Amino acid sequence: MATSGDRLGGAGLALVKPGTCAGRAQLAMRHRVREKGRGSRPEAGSVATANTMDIGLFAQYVMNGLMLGMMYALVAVGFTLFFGVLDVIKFSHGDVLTVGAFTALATFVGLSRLGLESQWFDLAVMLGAATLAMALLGMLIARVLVLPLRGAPPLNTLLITLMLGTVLRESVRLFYPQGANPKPFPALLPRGSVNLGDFHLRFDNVMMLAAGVAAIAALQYLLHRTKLGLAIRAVAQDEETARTMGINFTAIVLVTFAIGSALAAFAGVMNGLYYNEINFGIGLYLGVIGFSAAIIGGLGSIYGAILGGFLFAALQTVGTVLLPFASAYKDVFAFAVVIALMAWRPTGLIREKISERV
Amino acid sequence: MAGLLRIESVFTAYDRADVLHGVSLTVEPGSITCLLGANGSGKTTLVRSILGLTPPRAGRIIFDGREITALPTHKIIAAGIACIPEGRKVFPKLTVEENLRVGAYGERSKAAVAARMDEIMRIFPRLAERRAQLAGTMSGGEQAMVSIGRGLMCAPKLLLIDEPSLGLSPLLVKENFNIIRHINARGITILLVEQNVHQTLAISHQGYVLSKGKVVAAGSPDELKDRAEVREAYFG
Amino acid sequence: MTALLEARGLTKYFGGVLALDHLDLAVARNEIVGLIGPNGSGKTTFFNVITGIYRADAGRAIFDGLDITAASAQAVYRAGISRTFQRSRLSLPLSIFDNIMIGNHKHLNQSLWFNLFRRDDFKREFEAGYAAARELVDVFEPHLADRLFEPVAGLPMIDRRRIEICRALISRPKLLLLDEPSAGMTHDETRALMQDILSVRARNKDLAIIIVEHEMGVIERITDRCVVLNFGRKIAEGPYRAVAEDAEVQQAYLGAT
Amino acid sequence: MVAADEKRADLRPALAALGAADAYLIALLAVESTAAVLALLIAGVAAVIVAARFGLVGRVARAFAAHEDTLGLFAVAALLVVAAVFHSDHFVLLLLVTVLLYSTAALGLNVQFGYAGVLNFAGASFFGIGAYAAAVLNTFTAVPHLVVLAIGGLASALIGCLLLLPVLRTRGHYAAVVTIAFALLFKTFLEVNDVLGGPQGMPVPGMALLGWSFNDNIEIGGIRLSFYMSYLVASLLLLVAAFIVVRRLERSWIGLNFDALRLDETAASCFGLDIARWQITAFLIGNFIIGLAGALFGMVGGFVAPNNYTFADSLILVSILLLGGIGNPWGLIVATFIVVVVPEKLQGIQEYRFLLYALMVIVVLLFRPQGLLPRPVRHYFPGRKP
Repeated sequence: MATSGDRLGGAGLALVKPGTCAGRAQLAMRHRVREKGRGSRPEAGSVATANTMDIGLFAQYVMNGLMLGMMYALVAVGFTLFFGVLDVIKFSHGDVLTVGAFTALATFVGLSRLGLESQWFDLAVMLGAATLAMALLGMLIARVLVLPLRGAPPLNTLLITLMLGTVLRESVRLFYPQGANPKPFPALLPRGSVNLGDFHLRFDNVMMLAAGVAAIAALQYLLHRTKLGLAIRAVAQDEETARTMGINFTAIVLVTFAIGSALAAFAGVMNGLYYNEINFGIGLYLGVIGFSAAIIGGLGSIYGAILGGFLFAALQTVGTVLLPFASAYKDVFAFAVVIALMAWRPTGLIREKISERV
Repeated sequence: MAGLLRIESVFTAYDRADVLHGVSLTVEPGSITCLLGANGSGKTTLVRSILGLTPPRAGRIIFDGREITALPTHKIIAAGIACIPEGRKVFPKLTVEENLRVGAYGERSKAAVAARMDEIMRIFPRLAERRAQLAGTMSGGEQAMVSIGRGLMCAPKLLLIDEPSLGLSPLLVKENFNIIRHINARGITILLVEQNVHQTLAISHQGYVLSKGKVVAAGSPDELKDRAEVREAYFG
Repeated sequence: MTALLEARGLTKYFGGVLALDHLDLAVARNEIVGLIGPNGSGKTTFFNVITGIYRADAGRAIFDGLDITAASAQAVYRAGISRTFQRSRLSLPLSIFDNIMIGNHKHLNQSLWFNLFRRDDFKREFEAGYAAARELVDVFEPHLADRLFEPVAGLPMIDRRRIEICRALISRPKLLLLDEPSAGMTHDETRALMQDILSVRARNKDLAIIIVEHEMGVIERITDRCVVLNFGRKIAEGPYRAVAEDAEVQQAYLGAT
Repeated sequence: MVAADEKRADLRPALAALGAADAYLIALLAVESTAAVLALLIAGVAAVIVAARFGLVGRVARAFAAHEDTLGLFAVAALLVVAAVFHSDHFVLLLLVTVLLYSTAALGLNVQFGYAGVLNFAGASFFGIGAYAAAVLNTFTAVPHLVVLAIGGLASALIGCLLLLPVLRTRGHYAAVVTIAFALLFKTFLEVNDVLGGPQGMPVPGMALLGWSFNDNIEIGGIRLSFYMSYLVASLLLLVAAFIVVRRLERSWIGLNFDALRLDETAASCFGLDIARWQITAFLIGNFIIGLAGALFGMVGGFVAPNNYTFADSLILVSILLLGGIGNPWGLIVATFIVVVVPEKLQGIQEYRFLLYALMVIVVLLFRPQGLLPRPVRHYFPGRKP
């Protein structure tokens, strides 16, 4: 998770030679804080140091991979929803996740101060506050930054939302109390586990996986069984015809952004519960992976996004297993496979039929 | 003249070039009014102007006594206009039933939607057989049925039909025109935009001929049938 | 070898839709052929198959003795076919001159060394290109001849369409494919445009043209022969007057009586 | 063509603008307090807006278009004046060197993205490849340092070849992912690879030319110059060379090919353009220039570390392009000044500078989506009479 602490900015100005010249320049420029990847995080590989591979260990890998994959998939689904209705990439998506996680944390702190310490109640309120707040934020972003730029080159939208991501990230770092430091996230789920040989099936992990599946199932239900979902799918397939059916295009776009952003908040809370820690950089990393996952799956396809998310997690896990002596290379491996996949299937694994009118 | 739809000297530009140069026409309630013209005469642009997809640069469009010129598309539809677009434009990855439901998007009553759905299925038994099929996998003729059915789902006062015969075989065209007449007989006013002159005039009450963005002839079908402008609009 | 372009049995499917149905079409050298038919009858698809944008599903196309059935768009252009597009496809931020020179690609030295370091030679080639472009613009749009370095985006649609024809002509093709060149023009503007096309051809005797056009007055005046398509099939062929009287053509356009 | 002659004659607005910019830059670099910096920044923005109101900006732009060579010389002189004023100030000179080399790298990116439309979100990675090449070669070999620079460029272009196939096959957002993945892969690779120093990076021995070490301070007639002055001159030469090459490229048939394929691939291929060939050309030339700048930057900094070549740094390069006005080399130099100098001068409110910087980019993109200096239409030989 090396990227987690990177900040936009700080350009190459830190490239000062230490020691060669101890001027005021050096002092000023080396002020840049270097956030390093946090070793305390349980990663897919950290459970295994043994050379032998037994069933229990294998199950552990699978479980960790599934957890990662679920988070990636939830983020990727957002990207693909936005792209579906508006053909744009909203790159601040990952940082919306961060803000969502911090909103949940702030809610928890607030509840504790009020003396409300029932864990299920806390969790429900936290989740509700985070998803609701992020849904509103998502709508605001769509209204103010994304919709007005419809006529501009796609790259402008990409860059403007990237910059917005920086604004969100920096705001968390600067304005959340001690936001620059990693924050402990409360462990609100039951901590017990069932031990099956080397494999510890943790209840909280199972519950989170189940919640993720439920969220995706709820999204599927919304998209395929409700009138709103019908409108979203119609807009995604043919915006203009959808409008001539009386669908308020702008409203549908806003609702879609709300849904996607709420899912990101959900993933953010899940991330906090899984690692018991959040920092202002988590969203950047998850956002980039979620975007890659949505792309390798094939933009615009929900199934593609889910497939892409789990595929990416699988690649990281396989990278850990295949490179036992250098599991640090797992991200190198995963991204190299992403690049290779793009060469093989330039429009993603689940192909949208694209035909150009000449 | 009252008219259900009145278009008053509309100018519409597309990419800095005027496509419509002051078009005026009236659609009487209960009628089938047709708009004839060769390719490129501006028919589709007029439909887009009415629907608010390409708002006019000048002129007024009045529907049911209310100006709709600058309204967003969904409000124009809500006012009681439905559209069967050129090329049918079914949603390819929605099922037949879902396509029809999108057509009734503005209708709040579930019972009304269900009733209309049943009615459409009666008109097009073929759609009833294929309720759950993805519309994109159907034949051109079946897609035409989906598109017409979808247009009827919101129980419009005015139905705009843009080139229903486009790309269809003569047999299907004939069938489609029968259906259009049938729809009209049930009290829905129709503005039929077509290039197929003879069959269109055969079912219309009133007609306009468009050429190079202007109305060059107007009148009853019998008057139009033998007018030189009609032939000229097509064969120069 | 009489025909310049000979297409035999060209067939193209889009999904289940038959866009071109065993189309036979021949164009002689220096001939102007009108390609007409209702919307969606396969005219533009024919252009796209010939110019290598789409690959034909069956059939063959021979151009000037060369089999271009499976040729790339680049190869088709090099063989001597150039075209305009139904929806104008100029590069709007670029100047008039730039747009026209894109059409002259095969006559320009593309070596990196030449372009970067032999600037004197480059200047000579540039001046020759400028003179040629100016000459063409002088025919089609004399009022723009001194304004070749203005961006195309600032021009009205009518001017853009004419620039597009200049772009297609600058490489001195043997066959020019015009896809609705007069769309969006008034009758007078259309007439003037056709006059210009004829005057270019009067100077360049080797130029054959296939023109897709809805305005039949144009077709009648400038074509030697017409081919009428419906549902991707050829339903009539001959001089305009004859095909316009043809019952099947009448029915395709006006519908059954 | 009276108007044209008038335009040709009038160099003065551009010279005045250069002079004003020079004075402004010196003032900005000289002031220390955050309040003064903020006041100067606001005054600068106001001055530009007022000048634009009165059509002065347009006249300057026209003068630059017609007299680029002359004004280019003046611009070089203006920069040397700034350098002379701060001749012993390491901080300012390093800042200027950074601007020059970032501008050079942005020029490379401009060829790829501004002209040919080939997305590259890994600019900083290719910059880093140049720097790491310099680090390895200067540490372990005796290759002459000028050759090292060239090898830095070549290494960057060569490693870029690994991405050619996916870059050529993908479009739009799909293409973005290829280079984003590469940027992340590259940084992670550096971090976990101990041979190249791991997360701590490795030192880069300074540049030496004909026995003269760039890392020594210079004494001329009793005046002591910062050692960064040598690097400044070298960076300036590199930027000027890159500028000339990129300009010539733009004003040639190849530049035309790039534009044609960026704007409409289908139309371009209908006029004989080999899309892949020109995309490869642009990608390789761009990476070469970026790598070249990176190699020199590595030597200037004396140190390379993975954290300096992150995805975030690549985004800075891209935002320089968009801020300056895609495709306009002058614009990107101006934008580099803003992007590099402003955050450094805002050390006083250092915590907030990235936030402010991001907000600034958003504001510019919302209200001036074409960038500060939009690219003018191409003139192959500026000033040539029609």
